[in-house]
Amino acid sequence: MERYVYMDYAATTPVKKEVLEEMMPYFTEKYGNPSSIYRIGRESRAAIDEARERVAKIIEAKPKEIYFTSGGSESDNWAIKGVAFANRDKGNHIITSKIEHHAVLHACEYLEKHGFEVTYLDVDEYGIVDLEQLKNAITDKTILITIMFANNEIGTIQPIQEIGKIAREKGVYFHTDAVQAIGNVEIDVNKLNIDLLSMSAHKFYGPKGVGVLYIREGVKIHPYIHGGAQEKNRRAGTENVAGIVGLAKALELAYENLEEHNKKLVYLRDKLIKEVTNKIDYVRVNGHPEKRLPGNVNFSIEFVEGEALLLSLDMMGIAASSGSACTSGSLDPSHVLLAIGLPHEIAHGSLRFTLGDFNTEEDVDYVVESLVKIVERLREMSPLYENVKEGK
Amino acid sequence: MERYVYMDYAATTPVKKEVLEEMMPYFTEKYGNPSSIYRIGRESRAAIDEARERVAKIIEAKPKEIYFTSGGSESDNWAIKGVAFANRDKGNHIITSKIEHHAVLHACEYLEKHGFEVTYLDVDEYGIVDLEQLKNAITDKTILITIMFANNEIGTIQPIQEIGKIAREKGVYFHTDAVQAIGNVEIDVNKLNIDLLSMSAHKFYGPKGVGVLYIREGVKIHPYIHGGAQEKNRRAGTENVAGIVGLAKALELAYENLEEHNKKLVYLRDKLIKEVTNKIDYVRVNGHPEKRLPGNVNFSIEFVEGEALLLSLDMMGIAASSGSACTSGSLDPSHVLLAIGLPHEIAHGSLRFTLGDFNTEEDVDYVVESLVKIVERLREMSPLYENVKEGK
Amino acid sequence: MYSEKVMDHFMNPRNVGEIEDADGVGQVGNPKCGDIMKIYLKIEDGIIVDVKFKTFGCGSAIASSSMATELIKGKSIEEAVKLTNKAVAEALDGLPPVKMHCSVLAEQAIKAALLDYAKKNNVTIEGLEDFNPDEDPHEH
Amino acid sequence: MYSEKVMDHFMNPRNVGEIEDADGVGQVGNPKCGDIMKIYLKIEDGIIVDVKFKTFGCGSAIASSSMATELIKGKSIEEAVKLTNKAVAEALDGLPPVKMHCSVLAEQAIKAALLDYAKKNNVTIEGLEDFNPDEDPHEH
Ligand SMILES: Cc1ncc(COP(=O)(O)O)c(C=O)c1O
Ligand SMILES: Cc1ncc(COP(=O)(O)O)c(C=O)c1O
Repeated sequence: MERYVYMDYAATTPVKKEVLEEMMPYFTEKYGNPSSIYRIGRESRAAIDEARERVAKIIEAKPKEIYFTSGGSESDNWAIKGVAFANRDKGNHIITSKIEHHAVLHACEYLEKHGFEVTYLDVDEYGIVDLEQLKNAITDKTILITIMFANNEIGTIQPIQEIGKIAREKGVYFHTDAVQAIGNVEIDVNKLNIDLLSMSAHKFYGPKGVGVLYIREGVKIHPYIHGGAQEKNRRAGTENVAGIVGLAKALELAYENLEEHNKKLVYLRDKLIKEVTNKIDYVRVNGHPEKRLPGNVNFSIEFVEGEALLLSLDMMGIAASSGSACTSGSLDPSHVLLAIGLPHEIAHGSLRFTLGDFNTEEDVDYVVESLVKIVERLREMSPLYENVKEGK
Repeated sequence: MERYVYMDYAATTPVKKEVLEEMMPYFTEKYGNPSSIYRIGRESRAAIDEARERVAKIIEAKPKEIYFTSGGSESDNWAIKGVAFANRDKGNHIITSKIEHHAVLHACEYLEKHGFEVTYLDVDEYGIVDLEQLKNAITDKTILITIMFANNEIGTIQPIQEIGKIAREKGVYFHTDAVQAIGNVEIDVNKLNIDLLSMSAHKFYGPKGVGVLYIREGVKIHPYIHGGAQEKNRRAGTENVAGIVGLAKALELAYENLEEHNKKLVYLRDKLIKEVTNKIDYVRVNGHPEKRLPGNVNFSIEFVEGEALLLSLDMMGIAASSGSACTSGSLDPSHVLLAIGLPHEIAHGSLRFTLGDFNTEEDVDYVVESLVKIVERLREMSPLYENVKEGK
Repeated sequence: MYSEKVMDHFMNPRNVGEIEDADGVGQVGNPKCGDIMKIYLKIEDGIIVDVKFKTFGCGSAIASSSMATELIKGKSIEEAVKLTNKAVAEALDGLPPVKMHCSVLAEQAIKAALLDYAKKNNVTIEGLEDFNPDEDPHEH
Repeated sequence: MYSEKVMDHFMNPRNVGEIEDADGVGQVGNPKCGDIMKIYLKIEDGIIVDVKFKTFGCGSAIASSSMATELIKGKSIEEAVKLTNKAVAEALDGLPPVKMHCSVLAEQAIKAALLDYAKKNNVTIEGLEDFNPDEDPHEH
């Protein structure tokens, strides 16, 4: 394999060199337990405190509102279940959307089995939640609204400020899963009225297995992992010091270069969209035309199946992803694609490219060129395409 | 500071060079998401599967019984709450001991607020649970027995095989927090009748923030972190691939050299105990004389306070720990030391040294020499010692 | 994830295409489920002298179609009707558990084509009595 | 965790010891709580001419004792009785929140010693009216 083009940055990212460099000492020399009072313990504690400040600064939070977790899924679970159980006396109703990540949806489903009621808001064809429906859904039993900042599949960015405003006005906590947005969008938790926010380092060139839950001061929430007094008694477990330092560094780097990064990604993204839609017929672009993540491209390529596309791309050294049922082992294609109204058969042919910092214009050219050939080959095999050609 | 002697291996360990080397590629080149179907995704998946096999082999489990978590605390929380809620129809009674780690105790206390009943077994002066009391505590509502393999403070090793046998005979699940035992003791989950077992990599020269929950096939347990289909749908979240690979390598290294490692630690431990008790009066050794972890030494040094000891040791470049209230910010000294019957004033003067692979005989000499001076200095300041000298 | 055989048959599928004057044509699957297989048979004196397929589906669906056509090419109707999904999967050096239904689909597509042949020629083929081409292999 | 001042006063505590013929001795704290402070005062003409302490306790307890004795040495009784725990903590460049009770203990130990002096000499000291040496500083 000569060329390797990674275009699945929404799945995960490599750890940047500068990030790894900052992490390294914490594996070997600076290995002290942050709860220990001797020198190397205090050094670890200081590293975590500093990381907390660095993270807080980026989202305009206070350092004490930043809690380190094991990743986006834990942050989502903690936010949702932690708020739910801590506010049960106030109410048992939660509002979310149909296109959330499974970490949110399955946490909500779990709560439904434990006496909570959940409203799953619809989205329009671009994947944007209906603010009127949201307003109408709120009752005096509503304790939490959890709506993702940007969608992982179709890249659609929600009207977070408006959602935050509605939540604040009604006195309901607002959590947002910002796992895909962080590192791509400016986020000010105060301007946006966000009460809780999830992130995951491996989505922004940090290590896997470390994340953040931002919890606004005063929010009533239970701890989720009980035990030692770490994270101000709210999240037990010896801290992943190297990971936490890496997360902070990666986040800083992301926001140092945000404008440049976004300009480049938008350029490559739009080029990819333009060329693919020009050169391949029966292709549609999913998600919102403007309100979308800079690196996200989501196609539906009719008459071919997503996994077959991915395997073929892989053979040509291209890494991408699909919302096809076949890639997940389930029978149904992505709940997100179905929620925006795609028929099953079209959802099966979905193909997601997510661009990142290491992509080049040549990468895009190579992907376009390869994809044209692959689609041609697969459509030749496809009984559905044959029907179309014959006008059936 | 010329000399640095780390003797707090039970708090955490440095990552071994060989371990870090195996981890490194997974940060940068082999960064694929294990759920992705293209090459670098499959490589990550393969690395995790291999790690699972390596871990399973060491404790005589099946690979599919190994679940990776974010550490010991998550494993304990998952085991206890996951089994409790999944078996609520069968019963609501859990048995544990008074000397468990807080991750176990606080998880149990949380369950007490949610309709469960918990029996906290007493321990004898050496920290060993009373098997008769255990047998008598079991009712037809008992669904889980959770007793730690070895204690983190006093190093006492429980009669795990007998506990497992009792649990099996009564048809009750048996979880053991083996965070301190793993890497120091041979563990065969079948021989010992263990149904669930927690470990944490940073206690055996692996990285912080990654652990294992062993779940015997057939055990009814709920997932704890909901979301993606990782870990056979039982533990969501993008896997900490580097951490998981590091955990497996570290575990292998530990068991490759177990005998040698233990022989050395026992020698150093016994030397430390002998010299300190010879050279300092009014010292007692806590924990069991034989049934104890090879590297654990726990003293109570009368008339001085633990934190003052630690600070003084730190000034001489020695890292140790204490069960004194002052090191934890709470008012009460360690619940473990109180449970074995130490009076508060003696518990406050507790001092734990835990030896590890990088300690030498010179380290022990240096610690003894330093400790003698420190105790002398602190006792000179102590109004309690003055009373003793004067025979009050 | 996939064996080399599967990848080979996916990337270089044998017998792709149509047979204009096929003696039997069978189609199974459903675009909603993400897979459709269509098999064309040319049969002379009870022998499958040619076979072609078209498949919309994932890698293992295409590989299963390709392998299944290879396995029955040149064989008698009696042999072809006995082809099991297990045989297809085994010939591919195995399929992941979640993908076994693809081999079921291939078995059914062949049976559907044979049934079509039987109907057109007004014969009965032993082993097809209980076969229902509309059954959903995902339920297996 | 601790300021340099705290560490300095912990490692090199000033005024450690006893005064044989002390004019006032005060002891506060409880070994069960892990800290006891004992203060000895030598008072001449209403001036604290000498002060010594013995402390069983953590680093900040020892540092607080040392600092407190420094702060009252050479001062009048009136000044000494006004010494607050805040002043002790500030002089140490601050104490961690969970350790503030150590400075309270130091304040109380001095007050207890002054009270002892007052009782022995049958005088009253303004500012000690409400002082109860047995109050637990941990409750603060
Ligand atoms: C016995 C025991 N259980 C559980 C834990 C928790 O492990 P971790 O801090 O890795 O979450 C520890 C260590 O802190 C421990 O010693
Ligand atoms: C939107 C969103 N939320 C949550 C997650 C879960 O994050 P993690 O896999 O790090 O637990 C992801 C990524 O997988 C995501 O894209």
